[in-house]
Amino acid sequence: MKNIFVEGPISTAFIADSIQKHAAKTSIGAHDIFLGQVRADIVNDRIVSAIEYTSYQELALQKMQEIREAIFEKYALTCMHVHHSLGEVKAGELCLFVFTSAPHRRAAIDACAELVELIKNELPVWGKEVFDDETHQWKVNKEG
Amino acid sequence: MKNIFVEGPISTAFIADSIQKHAAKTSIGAHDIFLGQVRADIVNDRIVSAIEYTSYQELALQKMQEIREAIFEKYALTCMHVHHSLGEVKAGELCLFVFTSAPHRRAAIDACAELVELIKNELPVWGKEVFDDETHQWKVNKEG
Amino acid sequence: MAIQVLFFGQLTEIAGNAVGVDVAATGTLRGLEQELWTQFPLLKDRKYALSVNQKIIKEDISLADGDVIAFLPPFSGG
Amino acid sequence: MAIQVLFFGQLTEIAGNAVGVDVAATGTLRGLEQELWTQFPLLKDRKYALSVNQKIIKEDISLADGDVIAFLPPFSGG
Repeated sequence: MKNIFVEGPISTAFIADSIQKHAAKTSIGAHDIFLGQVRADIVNDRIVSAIEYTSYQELALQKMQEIREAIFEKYALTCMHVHHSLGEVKAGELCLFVFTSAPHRRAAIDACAELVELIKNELPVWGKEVFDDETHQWKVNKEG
Repeated sequence: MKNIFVEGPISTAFIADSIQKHAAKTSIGAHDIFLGQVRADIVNDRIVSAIEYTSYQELALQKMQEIREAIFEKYALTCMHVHHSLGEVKAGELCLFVFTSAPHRRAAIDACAELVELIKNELPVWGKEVFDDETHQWKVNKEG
Repeated sequence: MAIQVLFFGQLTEIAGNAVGVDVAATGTLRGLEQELWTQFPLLKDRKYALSVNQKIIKEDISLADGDVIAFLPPFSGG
Repeated sequence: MAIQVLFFGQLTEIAGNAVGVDVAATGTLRGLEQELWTQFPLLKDRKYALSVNQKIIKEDISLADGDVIAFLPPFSGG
């Protein structure tokens, strides 16, 4: 089973490298990439300085495998890559990288959007929003 | 008026740098990126080795300005960047980079998808598909 | 029989990361849940799903020795 | 009066990149189009839009000295 988790933030160098690797796949005409970035939200005068992510990894990887198969079944994709941070990701850093590639744009775009929803709704991952005064609250995922 | 055109292919280093520049904008929670890549399509035993792009630039930049304003009007975006190649882009190289950022994912994803359609349908840009035997045909944009 | 129980997300603040529970040989998932409500009263009012051996289980089922149960509060990845 | 005419995409293979055209002082866009069809007969069967001074124009309009007309075949960017 493919591991989607990386320790800490996702670097832009890693993203560039991932894109570059697809240059040899010349049946690809379209890539779509979604990136999640930690927001410095303000809650009652406290500012979110980081999110700490934890997961039930065994269940998450199994669920991700099911999602992967369902997406490949539904869309004419050439490939799909998902990376999610664990541990601390500071405000302004990247915590999620979803990457779909296909011969034509419709499949890449639709698959990427659907993957993002499935990852947010179905993967057992939890975010703890840590404030600048070291208090925290647990992140709640909402639509959009 | 912002120039969206770059000579030759779009590099992954340029993409990484563009993403990195948004780390300081900590109201952003979601980025969506669309990348167009030149496909090595096969037509009657000839393989597309490159696309040569030309544009009516004065009209294109004016049209892009209108598109930009309409998209900012319609979606709660933090920023939007579009880069399109001119001249030769070889198979496997990137010719289009559309990048939207927003506090929440729905706006970034929907704006990016709409921008890609508008760019393909409304910008005066033409692609000449050059085959490996040096013959060519003019690219035709289809849905998806 | 010995059952391992895992807690995630905000539930770790109520119950820690994991506890081992010894339940009767005829134990069921909902019976175990009730036992844990007694042990950690704040748990009862929280929203969560339960998994048994990495499968989300909505109904009641019988437990077997060595089963791994997890309390999963609403997911908030991404 | 002097009008500049630009051709793009596949139309450059019929008419080159640009021509200067001298039209009567009462010239119109559709009149100019007809003149160019005579000059470049293959142009007539092609699909294209016309712009005048960087605005797409669908109807007929009067032309003025110095106007820039462009023949724009279907776009294929991206």
